[in-house]
Amino acid sequence: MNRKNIHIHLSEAKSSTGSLKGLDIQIGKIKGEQWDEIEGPTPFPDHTDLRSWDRILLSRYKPLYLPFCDLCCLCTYGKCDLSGGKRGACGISMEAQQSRIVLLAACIGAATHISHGRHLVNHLIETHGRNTPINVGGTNVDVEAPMIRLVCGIKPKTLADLVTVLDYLETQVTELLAAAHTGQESDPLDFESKVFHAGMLDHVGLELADLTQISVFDFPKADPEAELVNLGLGTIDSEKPVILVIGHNVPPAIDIIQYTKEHNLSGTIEVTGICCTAIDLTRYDPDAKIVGPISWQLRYIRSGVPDLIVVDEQCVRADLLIEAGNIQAPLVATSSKNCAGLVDRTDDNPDQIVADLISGAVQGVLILDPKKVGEVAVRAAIQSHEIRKTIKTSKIPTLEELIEYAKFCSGCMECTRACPNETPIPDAMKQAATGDITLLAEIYQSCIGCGRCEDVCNKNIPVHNALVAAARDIVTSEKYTVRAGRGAIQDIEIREVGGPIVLGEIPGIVAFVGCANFPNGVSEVAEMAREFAKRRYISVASGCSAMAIGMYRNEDGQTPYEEFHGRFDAGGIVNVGSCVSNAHISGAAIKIASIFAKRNLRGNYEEIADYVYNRVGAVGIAWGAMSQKAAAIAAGFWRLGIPVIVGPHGAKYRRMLLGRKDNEANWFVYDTRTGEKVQVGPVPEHLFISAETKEEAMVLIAKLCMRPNDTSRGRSMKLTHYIDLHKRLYGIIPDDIHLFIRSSSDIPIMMKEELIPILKEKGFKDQKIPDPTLLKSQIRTQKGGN
Amino acid sequence: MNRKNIHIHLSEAKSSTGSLKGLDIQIGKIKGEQWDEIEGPTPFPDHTDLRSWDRILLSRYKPLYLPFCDLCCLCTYGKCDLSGGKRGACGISMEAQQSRIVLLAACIGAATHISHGRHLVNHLIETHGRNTPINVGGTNVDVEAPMIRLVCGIKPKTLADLVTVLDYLETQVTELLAAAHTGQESDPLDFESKVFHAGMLDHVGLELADLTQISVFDFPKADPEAELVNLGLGTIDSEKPVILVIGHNVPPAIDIIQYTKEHNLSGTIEVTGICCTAIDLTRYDPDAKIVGPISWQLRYIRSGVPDLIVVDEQCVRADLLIEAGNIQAPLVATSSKNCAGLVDRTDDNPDQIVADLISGAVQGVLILDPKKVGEVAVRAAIQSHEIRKTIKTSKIPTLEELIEYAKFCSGCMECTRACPNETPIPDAMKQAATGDITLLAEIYQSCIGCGRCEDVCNKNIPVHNALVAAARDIVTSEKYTVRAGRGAIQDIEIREVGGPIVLGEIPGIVAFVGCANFPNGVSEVAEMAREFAKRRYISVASGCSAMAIGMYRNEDGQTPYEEFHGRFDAGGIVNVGSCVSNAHISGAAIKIASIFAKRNLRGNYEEIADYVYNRVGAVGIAWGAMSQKAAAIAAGFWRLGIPVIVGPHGAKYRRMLLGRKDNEANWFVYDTRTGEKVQVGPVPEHLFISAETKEEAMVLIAKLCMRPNDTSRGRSMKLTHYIDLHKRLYGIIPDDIHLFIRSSSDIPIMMKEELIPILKEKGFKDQKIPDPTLLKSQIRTQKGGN
Amino acid sequence: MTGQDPWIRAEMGGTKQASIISKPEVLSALMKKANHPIFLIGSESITDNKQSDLLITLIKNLKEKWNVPVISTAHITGTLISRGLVPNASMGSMEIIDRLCDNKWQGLDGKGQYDLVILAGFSYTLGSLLLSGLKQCSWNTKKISLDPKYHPHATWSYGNMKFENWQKEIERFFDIIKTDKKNMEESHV
Amino acid sequence: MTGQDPWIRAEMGGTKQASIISKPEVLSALMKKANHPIFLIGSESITDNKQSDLLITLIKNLKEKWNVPVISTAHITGTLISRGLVPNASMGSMEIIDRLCDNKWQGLDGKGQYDLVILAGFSYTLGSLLLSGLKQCSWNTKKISLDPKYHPHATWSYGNMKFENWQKEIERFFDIIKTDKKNMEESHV
Repeated sequence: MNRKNIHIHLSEAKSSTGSLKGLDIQIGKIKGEQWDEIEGPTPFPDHTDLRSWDRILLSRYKPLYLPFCDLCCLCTYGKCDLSGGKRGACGISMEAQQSRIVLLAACIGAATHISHGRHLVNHLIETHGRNTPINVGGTNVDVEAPMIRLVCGIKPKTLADLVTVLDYLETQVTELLAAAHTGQESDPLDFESKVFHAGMLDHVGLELADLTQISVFDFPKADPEAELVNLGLGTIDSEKPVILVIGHNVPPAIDIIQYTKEHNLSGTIEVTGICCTAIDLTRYDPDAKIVGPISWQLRYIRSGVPDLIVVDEQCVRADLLIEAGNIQAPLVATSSKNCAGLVDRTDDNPDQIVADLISGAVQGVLILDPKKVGEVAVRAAIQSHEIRKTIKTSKIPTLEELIEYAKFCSGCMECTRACPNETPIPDAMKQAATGDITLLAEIYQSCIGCGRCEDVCNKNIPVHNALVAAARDIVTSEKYTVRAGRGAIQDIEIREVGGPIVLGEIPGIVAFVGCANFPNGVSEVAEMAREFAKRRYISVASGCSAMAIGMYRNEDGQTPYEEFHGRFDAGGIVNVGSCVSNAHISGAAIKIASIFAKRNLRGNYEEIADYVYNRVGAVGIAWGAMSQKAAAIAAGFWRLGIPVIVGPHGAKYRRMLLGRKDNEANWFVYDTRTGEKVQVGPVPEHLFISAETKEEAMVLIAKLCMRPNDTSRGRSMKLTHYIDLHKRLYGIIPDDIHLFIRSSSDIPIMMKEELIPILKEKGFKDQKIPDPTLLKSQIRTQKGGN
Repeated sequence: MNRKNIHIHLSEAKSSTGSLKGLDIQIGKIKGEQWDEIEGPTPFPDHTDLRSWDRILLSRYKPLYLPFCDLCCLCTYGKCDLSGGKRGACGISMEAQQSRIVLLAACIGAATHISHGRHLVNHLIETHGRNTPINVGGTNVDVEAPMIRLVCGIKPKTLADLVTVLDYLETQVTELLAAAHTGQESDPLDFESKVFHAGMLDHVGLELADLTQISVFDFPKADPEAELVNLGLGTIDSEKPVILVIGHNVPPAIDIIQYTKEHNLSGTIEVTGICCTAIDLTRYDPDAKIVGPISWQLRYIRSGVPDLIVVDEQCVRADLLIEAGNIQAPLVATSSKNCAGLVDRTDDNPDQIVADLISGAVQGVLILDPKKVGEVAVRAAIQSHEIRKTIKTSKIPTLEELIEYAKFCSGCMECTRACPNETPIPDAMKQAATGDITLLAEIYQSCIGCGRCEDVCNKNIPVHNALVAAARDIVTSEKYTVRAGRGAIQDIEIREVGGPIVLGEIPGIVAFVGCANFPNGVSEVAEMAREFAKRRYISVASGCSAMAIGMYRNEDGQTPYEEFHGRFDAGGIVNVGSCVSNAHISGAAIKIASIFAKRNLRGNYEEIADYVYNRVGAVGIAWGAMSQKAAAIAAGFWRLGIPVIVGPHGAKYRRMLLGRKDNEANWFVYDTRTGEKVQVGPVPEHLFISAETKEEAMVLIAKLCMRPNDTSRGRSMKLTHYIDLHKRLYGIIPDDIHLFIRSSSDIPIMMKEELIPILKEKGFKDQKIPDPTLLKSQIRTQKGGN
Repeated sequence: MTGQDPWIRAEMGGTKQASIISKPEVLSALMKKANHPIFLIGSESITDNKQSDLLITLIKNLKEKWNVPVISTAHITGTLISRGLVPNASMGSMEIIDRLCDNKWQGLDGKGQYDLVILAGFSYTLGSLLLSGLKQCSWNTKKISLDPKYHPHATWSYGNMKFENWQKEIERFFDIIKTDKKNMEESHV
Repeated sequence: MTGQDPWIRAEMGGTKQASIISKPEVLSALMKKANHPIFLIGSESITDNKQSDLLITLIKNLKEKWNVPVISTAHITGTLISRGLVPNASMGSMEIIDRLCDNKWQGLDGKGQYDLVILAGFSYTLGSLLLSGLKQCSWNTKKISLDPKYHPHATWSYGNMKFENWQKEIERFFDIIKTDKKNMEESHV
């Protein structure tokens, strides 16, 4: 536990109290007396401090491993074949190896966000000062940092306070990563427990990063009415110089806007973005334009529209320098994590850098100073635009060229075999060769833009470009809106929905998170979000999923953000922001415990997670998640007892956490009032599961929103949605409803006739509804005992 | 750069100077005025601060990638086939992917050591106080922390000062790990530069950890005459209760010794150890016994000798709980990194824990308090010994049983195909079935104890046990000595050898490091170390390699530690200690620059690395390295310009750093006196290379010790060894000597007749010897320029 | 050996790879040897592609002939019923694999764990992972993939085949089923 | 397909695996097609095992017949010379692979990069890595492994064979070399 900065003894500093206070903040100490909440048992926890909680969850939700291959290749003892019960040279089993890989992924993911947070905090302390106050919602948000309060047991007031949090996070990530070293840990569940810890740290890191940027850049502050911003390739005016920003770290992009403002260039330049930098930029300037999610990189660049590309970190293609070169657009790399082999020009004169980029002396530069990036990018983009106007830079073939290309296709199937979605490209090419591009255009809709098809084509057909060419009409009509990321949820919103949620009367919170590796394009996420908003669940979204939801128009021409309200309330579609804004979703769950139920947050993880698990009907959907960051984010939800559903490709995370509804004995809680063990049924049934289709996912969402604490009224509402969706999407009534009906009052009134015969057949018996907990320590009659 | 704790403004703390001083130490600040050395350009560097130095090295030593497989399987976009120039779905190339995996390994390795350091510092601050002084050699060592001074630019005085260093290391490791996330970095050399950074951080972590334990536990303090301690299975008295400690974190083992001392049990209990915990324990108590290196785990446990096993972290088999169970020895896990699925009994009464272990109610426990481990281990071992005396616990078959087993062998070759060393087990079994166990016993000598043979045997023959049985006589005669780890090198030693080393008159420093995954058992390392000690190089050793060297007796019955002195001087064999003691080896190189050449260390990495690279003829040999830690340690040497040779299995690290002696233009330096570019030949030729045989390694060692700064006298001595070894081991004279002879005075006198004709044929011409540097900033005539 | 390469090329197998179902007699022999088989049918079995009809007929045949219970994964039960195939249960693909990994599971019929698992109708990627998971947790259970794409993680799999060839194979299998007599000698696999 | 499994079982190949040298004519055809071949011989060629003699004879034959330059890796040059084989150069295994990966390297003879690389006498593990490295950096160079253990990363490799069978194959190759006439029609590989 990293509390070194807090152990200052008054006797060692014989000075006035006034000056001591100042010093306290300076070194990261948060004074207890500013906060009257009692400190819980686990401020700044090591993973062993919460291991018993993890084991409670893991005894119910057991790992199912789906190895990516039979081998371990992590050390030079190997490679080792672990199949069929064999152990590696270090003694490791297949199960432990799989969970070790999950730990590695979760550590990388957490490190990515934490390092991003460290970068933001250091940079903004430098530019704005250590005492810059944290402000995420003014008077509307009193619980400003629920994750940090919960995990660290401190209440951060300024940027400087966040440094203590970062120190803790980095210590912990380093320790977890160390556990992935060859040898050592042998127990799969202990690896899983470490995964949960990484996930929890990740959410602290997410919160820290978003608090920082909201506070300093004055992003929407918990604003349900944040502006609608433009989204889609069709919204870009390519007559102007166009800058493309890609990645997850917004300061350089903000300094681009700043430079245009300071030099009266606002409105004369299109600043367009892909991925989270785009989202965060529109939180700063609603005139910036979001091109689309991560998978839009190749198609947009190859369109030739961007005159200059600024790339920062995280989800950015590793071949951007090549792609930028192909359309003669200079590239500016801005992150130490992604130096791209470029010469570091941070200390050079901007005039010289711009000249070198424009003359083609260099194809790209590395600039680690965001302010200088702002100047160089704008000036070079203006000049680049002038030059590029006169040359053809688009790589997208014309219809005639496309047909010629298609004629080359030999139908060898290599493209399909390389395509993550196994799209029938050869069939489409065959058709295209006859002049009919319908099927190719259809494939564009499920293309995730990876470009692997091109690498394997024996005939050197630019397959990806061909798809984009075929879908030209679709592409140019991509004009949508998305509500700018609002940030946190207001305390008052929590106060209003807390009751309906924990009683089950708002049937659930459904969080659409993660990226764009969907089996069927972005449309499925929009469809799901709308379905649940219409059913008066609270739909929440972030990152590329928030964009995906926006890429839809209803029969009235409205995007979902126009169709539904943005309040954290029944029937809303709430865009919290970028990936780091995911912390507001877990934060909202925590705030229900804190604000609505008045539980202490401070260093009190276990109790709060138990509360959320038993009472808050929230589910995460990472329909197209592909990265290590997504693994860490999911793990942070798991430890809070919030189930996560992934798409079919999510099975490649190699490990599910599944409950077994057929083992009735698993599904009990203690009644806090009596200590009695009460059977409550499989609610929620799973903690992490991959759904094969969106239909399966939708039914799972409805099902996994049930919680032991649901009132009969709440449960009957949740059951109505579950049964209704199951009937509609599966075509039959579910066979497990008897597990969720605790008494006849749980039965949805409109379904009574249909359900009662089934329940009778299944041998249904009345059960009482307890005040549920999994923690013996929460039983009131023996409070304090164990 | 993580310097947050240093920025305290006096104005903000209006108190007396006295109390301010106290506060300074409290928060990790190191007061500049205590140290009059000028601060160099890169205290607490980010990796981009040293990227240009890395690129200088990497432009000369280019990566050769040897992929372990064609695929990338790190995210759910994949798996992706990267062979034949194909790129992954994220755009990554095969080269970048390989270097990314190397980065991941180096991060895991560095994290392991840093986390170990954090654990030690936290624990010992708790038990001994924040102000515990750092003392690694009393008055003999003034430069107490060369790595920390060099990298961080601070001079640590107490344990508390090390906390600032840890914060920095963890921040940096987290950032590097983040760069391994899917997407982002595209340039292989930028990944490699990050690998170098991870290596540098690793050495800081190593130094910090060893400084801490030397200071607090009063280990030998830079003592060339540290005691000789017992090594080998044959040295153990199994009539006494035997405790086995395994791992890398010594506090629990020390508390075992402490407990026996406090309870008058000294001498009645055998405390035996494997791996670095064993080494560090003998630094504390020379009566403890080292069983052997990492690969001795299975054979020793299965012998049935240990009555109780205490396991901490790092290189410990992941199946110890099973192995311990098989011999009915209780197991105590002591590290959060390795919880082994055991119940955490840290807060329980020792009586109850001992009772549970002895009754068999539990097979093992997790105890995170070293002191409690000490008590439980000793008490349980005594009782366990009593019980185990009466039962057969050895798993090693008798000769008769062995022959029976051997008869089952069908010669299917699966064991050979699973063996990392491809040993001819079926041939040996065939022979053994006839009663002749010679070949089996021979295989024991090259067995690395992984046990994979047993998993694949179709006939369920306990193959590993059979090898040990066949080698029973060898095993029981394993009685050797090793000098206890001495820790740092004294300043005076450096002062004395500095000149001879940088002039080349001591022909080199050869460091044998890393673990026991050798192709031909431990004997090869001993052979190499003796060869170079006899040739009056300085042989240095650490960890399992230090043990391996001890496992040899010369014709006079002496072990190498008895045969050779332990001073850091020509002809010595110097055991610095455990893995973390490796920092004393890099530290010694740095101290030559500091103490002998009086260069400033403080935050002055680039200049010092340039000094070491051009002047200090040091080479690392990690003959059996297998882990991520070894990768990090090697990387730390690379950044200092110290080449590392690995054994043939080391090629599985997937990436070499090779120079090309045939490209003459590559091999220049600047003469600091004139700025002139001078050709100096390929010295050293490679930075990282796998040798196929020990003979190749020995010739490489001699060759890679050459440096541009060698005087003619020094160079001729180095050449003598190189040519002599080449002739003896290769059977021919090397074909590249002309590249190393700069003038006729470089020619070894005794070889003149032989060499001059060759040189004439090759067209040799005189070159001058510069005052070498690779840094333009070091050129005196334009000092300060670039 | 193109037919025996993993369909998605990066899907490497392991040290043990599926044997090829070289002729319908193999399939028939495998079915006869099984004591307790089960069939998992995935969501692609109802997509519009030309394999669907044949697959559904195949499953019906197996069900009728050997009384193989069928579990439909995902959301397809209703559609299957409407096409004349009534699955014995509907369960998520992860849920059923999880149960097949539990040696205490008593099966749909209470008769204990299954010894033969047949899969068809899954996307190749998901199918691979399901087979890999099964292989890992239940090494000795026989796993058959019936899709015309080679699945190295199965015990037996069709090679990569064109639809037409696969169709012929399956139709020949129907013939065998029809002409099969109870007293016919068991062919050996 | 035991003969075509990687010898060390965990040594998975990739999406492209070595073709098997099914008969000595294949080898002979490969040699004839090569414009600029080179032979790398590893340290195991001089160990005591029974393959050594045959391997050295084989290399001598290749050297004599097609003037294939030979590079000995590790420390074995002296021993080879004493056994009548004078290598054209001695170089570390890493050093030679590094040069073979450099398309600017002019070769030992100054005639440019090689188009066929033959390996033998390496431990299986090291051989695999050398072949993998070569495959990666020089996809189009032909790589032949002559050891009797299947190497998936090569372009052509012997399958896993017993010594006796391998010996027969190699001896048949000697016969072909001897009887081979300059005007003999080239066999096609």
